Amino acid sequence: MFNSKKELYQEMYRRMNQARFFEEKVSYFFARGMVHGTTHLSVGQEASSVGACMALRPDDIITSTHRGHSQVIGKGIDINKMMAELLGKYTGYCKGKGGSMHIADVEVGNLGANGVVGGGHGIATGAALTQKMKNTGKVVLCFFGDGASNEGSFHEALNLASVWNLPIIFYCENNLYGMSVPQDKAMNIKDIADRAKSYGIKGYIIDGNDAVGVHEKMSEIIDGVRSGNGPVLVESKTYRYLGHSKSDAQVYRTKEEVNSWKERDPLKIFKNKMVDMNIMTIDELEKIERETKQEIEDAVDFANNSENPPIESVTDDVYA
Amino acid sequence: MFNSKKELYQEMYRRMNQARFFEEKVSYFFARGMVHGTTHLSVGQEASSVGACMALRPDDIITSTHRGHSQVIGKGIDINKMMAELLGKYTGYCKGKGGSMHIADVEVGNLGANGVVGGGHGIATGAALTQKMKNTGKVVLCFFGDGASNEGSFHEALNLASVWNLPIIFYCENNLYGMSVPQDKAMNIKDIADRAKSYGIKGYIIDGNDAVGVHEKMSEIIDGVRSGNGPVLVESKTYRYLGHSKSDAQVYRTKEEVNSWKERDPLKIFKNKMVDMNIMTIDELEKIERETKQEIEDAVDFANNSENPPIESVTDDVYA
Amino acid sequence: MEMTYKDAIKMAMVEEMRRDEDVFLMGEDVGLYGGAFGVSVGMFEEFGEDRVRDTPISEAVIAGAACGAAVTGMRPIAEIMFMDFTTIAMDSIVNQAAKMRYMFGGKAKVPMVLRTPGGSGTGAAAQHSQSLEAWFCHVPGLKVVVPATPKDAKGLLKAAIRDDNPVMFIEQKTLYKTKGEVPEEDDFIIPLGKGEIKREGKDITVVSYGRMLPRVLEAAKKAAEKGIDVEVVDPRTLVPLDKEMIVESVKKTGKLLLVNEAVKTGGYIGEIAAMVAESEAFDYLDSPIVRLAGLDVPVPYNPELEAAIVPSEEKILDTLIKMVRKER
Amino acid sequence: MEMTYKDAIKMAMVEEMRRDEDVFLMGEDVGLYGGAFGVSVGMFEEFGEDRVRDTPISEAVIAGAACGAAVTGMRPIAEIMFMDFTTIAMDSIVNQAAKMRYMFGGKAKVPMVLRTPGGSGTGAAAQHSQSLEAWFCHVPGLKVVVPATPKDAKGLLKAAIRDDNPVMFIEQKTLYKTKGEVPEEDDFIIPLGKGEIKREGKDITVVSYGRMLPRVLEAAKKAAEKGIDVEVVDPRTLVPLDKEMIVESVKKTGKLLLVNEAVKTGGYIGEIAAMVAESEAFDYLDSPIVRLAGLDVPVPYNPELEAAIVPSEEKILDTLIKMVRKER
Ligand SMILES: Cc1ncc(C[n+]2csc(CCOP(=O)(O)OP(=O)(O)O)c2C)c(N)n1
Ligand SMILES: Cc1ncc(C[n+]2csc(CCOP(=O)(O)OP(=O)(O)O)c2C)c(N)n1
Ligand SMILES: [Mg+2]
Ligand SMILES: [Mg+2]
Repeated sequence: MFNSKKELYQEMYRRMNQARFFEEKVSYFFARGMVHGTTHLSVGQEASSVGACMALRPDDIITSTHRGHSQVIGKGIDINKMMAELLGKYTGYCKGKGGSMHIADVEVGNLGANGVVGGGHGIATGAALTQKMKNTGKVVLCFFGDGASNEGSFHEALNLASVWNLPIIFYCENNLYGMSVPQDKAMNIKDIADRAKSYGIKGYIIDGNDAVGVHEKMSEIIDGVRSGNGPVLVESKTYRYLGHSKSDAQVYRTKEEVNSWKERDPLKIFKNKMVDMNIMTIDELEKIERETKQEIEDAVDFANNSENPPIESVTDDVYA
Repeated sequence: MFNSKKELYQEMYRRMNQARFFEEKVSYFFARGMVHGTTHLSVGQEASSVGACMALRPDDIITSTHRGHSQVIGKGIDINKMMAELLGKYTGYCKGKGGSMHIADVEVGNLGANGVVGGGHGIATGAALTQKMKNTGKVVLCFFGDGASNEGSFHEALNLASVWNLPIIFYCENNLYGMSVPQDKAMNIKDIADRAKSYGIKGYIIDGNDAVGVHEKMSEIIDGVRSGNGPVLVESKTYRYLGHSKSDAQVYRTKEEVNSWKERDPLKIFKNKMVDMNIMTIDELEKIERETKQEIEDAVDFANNSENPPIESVTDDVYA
Repeated sequence: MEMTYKDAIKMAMVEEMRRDEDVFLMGEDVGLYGGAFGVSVGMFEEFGEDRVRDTPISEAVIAGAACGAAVTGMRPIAEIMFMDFTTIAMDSIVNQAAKMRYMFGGKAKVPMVLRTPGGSGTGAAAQHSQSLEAWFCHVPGLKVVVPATPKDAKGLLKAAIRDDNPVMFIEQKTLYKTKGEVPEEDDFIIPLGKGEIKREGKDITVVSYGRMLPRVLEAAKKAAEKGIDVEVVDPRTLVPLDKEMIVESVKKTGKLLLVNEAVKTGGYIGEIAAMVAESEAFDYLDSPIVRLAGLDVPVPYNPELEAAIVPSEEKILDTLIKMVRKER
Repeated sequence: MEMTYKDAIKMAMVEEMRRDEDVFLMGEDVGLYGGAFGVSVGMFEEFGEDRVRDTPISEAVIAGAACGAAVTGMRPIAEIMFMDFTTIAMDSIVNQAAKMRYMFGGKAKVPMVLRTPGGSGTGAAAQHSQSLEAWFCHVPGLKVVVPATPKDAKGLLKAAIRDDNPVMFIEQKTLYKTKGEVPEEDDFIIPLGKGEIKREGKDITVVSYGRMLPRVLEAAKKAAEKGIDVEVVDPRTLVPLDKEMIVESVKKTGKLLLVNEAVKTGGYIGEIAAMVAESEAFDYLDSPIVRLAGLDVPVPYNPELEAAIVPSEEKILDTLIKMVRKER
């Protein structure tokens, strides 16, 4: 897909910035009541999501979550249609019917964000079954959170995927909290990757704030899955900077904790790495930042200039 | 509860025989179409169930399963009321409304068999929560099968019990099959006890055909749970001799396999041990056998002489 | 060809699996064992373990994986061993499969069938005997089918498998061994949403489906001996419902009796009653709409109690006579 | 004292927890965070983490453990954050809690309350906006409550907590911030199963509950200006249902309009329509029973679409006028 490491990393940085700017914009809209409903922002988790997705082939498949903006942008998405969906427009990915929690693009292998915590586990497993039965050579990347790993659906899906030896990566973005509940009040283990043992599959722990590392390790892991080694469980340790959703006073954590993570900001880490490794210059990187920022502004224009769905469309597409 | 080891083992043998004879009788009834519905017999698993239950205090709590006759007999039950329930009589434990799959005696801590595989996990966890909140010193023994350990409810319950540090023993009677499906087609691990790691609790493997061993090990484990060490997962390896339920041609296993397990029959093993250890004589043991056999015959009489529930009772007890 | 309801279901699956390699069967013990009720006996031998898949005891992922397989190009038939256990799969069915297409603005299709047997009468008590079709009928995005005859079972299951939507295909345990004539043609399809008048009559309309239908037909036969001419409508598909057929029948007869096995409160025949009561047929009704349904109790074990909770043939006959003779 | 619906719910919980130490609250983020909708804010501080328990994200065991705690002597209040997620807890609710007493021949009681908010109107789309009360009404052994005012919320929740049966207490998201007078007495209880005539009238009966009730009352007020005298009945408890109050009202007015938010097909107002159509009130009805309900679609995200799927005040008013003036 990419002719060089540099191209790859340029695109990676572009997507991480898209995600960051996209969400900053969405956050701004919500704060001003310009968008309806709620949203779950992944600021701070961009490396984890984008790094992992970019280790996929373009035709591989993902299932995403309620905190899915970085995930679907990582997979590669038309940011205009995504912004339009957030604003409930007819030009959006779901014609205004889905919103933030249901961004999907089935044709290119994005089986959708999910409003139900753990709701994607079964779907991803079934998608992996299709790949195996049709022998497509594709793999499925199933995103979920630390909190989701306590749902029964996690257990059933990992077990089934293992028994059937399906090409799927269960990818847990552990940001230490499920809404307000810290990991240690929701489970009695430190590493979610340890749960792999229950299914006789491999578990991996990765640093989710280091995009380069995520990408490298995930490329390796995905190769194994693609070659028929069966499912794996990957735990990507990361952190969300913002509240759980629109309205969250964050009484459950300290400013210090948040700030300590901000010091390990995934975009900063990546930028430094690129410069240190002599892959990109500061100028090149900043150019990407400017461009993506502009892309987001353009997306806002696109969305703003788009029509609302016609009221009659409300009864469309209940059935095929 | 018992003044001597001998008294204990006498009672243990009595209960194992009760279970065996009870089920042989039930099997006979079903084969002749004299009982309605279906049943799941635990012949071969008596040591596992009775040995574990007898390590409890009489006021401790159990949740039982669809294959629960040995479990509830192990806990100590009025065999007349149990037989009456199997025959759908008004004198039965559930007034004829429950049948084999719902034998319960809530007052003495038997929270009931369950027709839903995995249906007892949550109930047992809640029961353990009560003990903790009320500080009763009681523990809960939650029975389930190897197959049930693949239900989402298993995962959610063990996780919650662990996080809340509840006094509960999750006791998996692994008889190698979930209906027709052998363990290795239903999960990719050899020892279900390994799943304890997912919850940060201890997992134990015991030989479920050796009642003495089960009882000793469980006594130790239960002590720990009672003293506040939190939940544990115990895997009791055992085998069912008969088909899954009433009608099962058992195409999924060989006669040889069944026979090899019969060589390790829990009643035989126990009997030999008692003699070897000079605890009971053959005569004493055989006396127990005769007595329990008679008890079952008496229970059949009791049940046969009992009334059917009056038709009007059909609308009783929907609400308290 | 005469065959059982059970074999008609198998025939539909086998034909569709031969025709379309995207169709496959998954569920607990559906393989070598042939399914808890023996519906799929022999299919494992014909199609192998890739296309007749035993699952662990994990209802949530059975339905969830069916959904995921369907949206990526397969046409799964998933079996949930007893309808009571769909309770464990409700998120997968209701929040995922049923809504995916709509949530995604029409950009997905989910061609899956979820087969599951409902009903009491087998002595299996409260957790193995429910009739929960009303729940699924209340979920836009799902289609719901309850066949009452071997012929309908075959034709409707084939239609369900070929349908591009999630279809709840609700089988009736106590009908599995009943026999009837079944067309052998490979292309015999009964379109979803078309009811059938199982008996024509002019004095009263009875709408019923599933296990209760044979009882209703028996009662209608006996009523005929008493000079009462009963029309029996079997909607067969509950969603989409053949409203027109029901409304037209009621307009003709002026009387409506509804019979189903599910507990009365909140059952689907209540929906049908309400639909008629707000339709143009209202003005043709000359007496109250009567429902005969299961008692509002869990299913008891004792065989007499179990039998007592569902409408009996006598009770149906009695009600027909009273309604036509206008006794209340 | 004037307070919000939300605070009235909290008041009921706090009073009952002070009165009875067996009562406790458990659910996702109900502790320090105070619940997704802030219902329990401050309770953690008063009662501590033993009695206000945060759980992992595990709906099946939340309901299952509540059942187990209840049958062993506690009186748990379990919160499921959105009604949509009761789908994950259905086995615990339906097969276990609801049936335990009956299956055990009356030898158990399960005094638990399951609180969960239903309804659309918050922009949360298809998986966070459903109104699924009809499902629970179809399950013998459960009681089902949907309060529409702060006063009812307090009185009914206290009754639910003191009830010895599993009670589904369905809150209405969009009503959380509405205000009303609430009695402060500790022993203010509204018995389950008693409806309330929220407005007396003689021309037409409207039965409605929950979120739609305020709209119905507004529409009734406007109808009055046009000389139409509307009676509004709020059953408040759906199971057990105050049938008598509804039947009597219809006998008086001869017309029945039913309004709820849930999707129309299979909704609980269908049950009410069927109940009336088979009651003695049938003969008093001078026109079809009309239902205004949610469209048969999943809940869409776009705010205009979202608003369009539920009955509006205008639509209700319009329908009232048409029904009374006998236009069809
Ligand atoms: C089944 C279900 N339960 C509860 C919720 C409400 N909820 C939304 S996000 C969330 C926290 C999820 O935590 P985690 O899985 O760690 O993901 P994160 O939000 O941290 O990315 C909760 C409880 C839900 N959407 N679905
Ligand atoms: C939720 C659920 N799924 C399926 C069944 C049907 N069923 C009854 S017992 C059984 C096998 C259970 O296996 P296991 O847990 O190993 O217990 P065992 O029967 O071996 O004692 C199955 C599939 C059920 N009763 N409940
Ligand atoms: Mg998290
Ligand atoms: Mg087993």
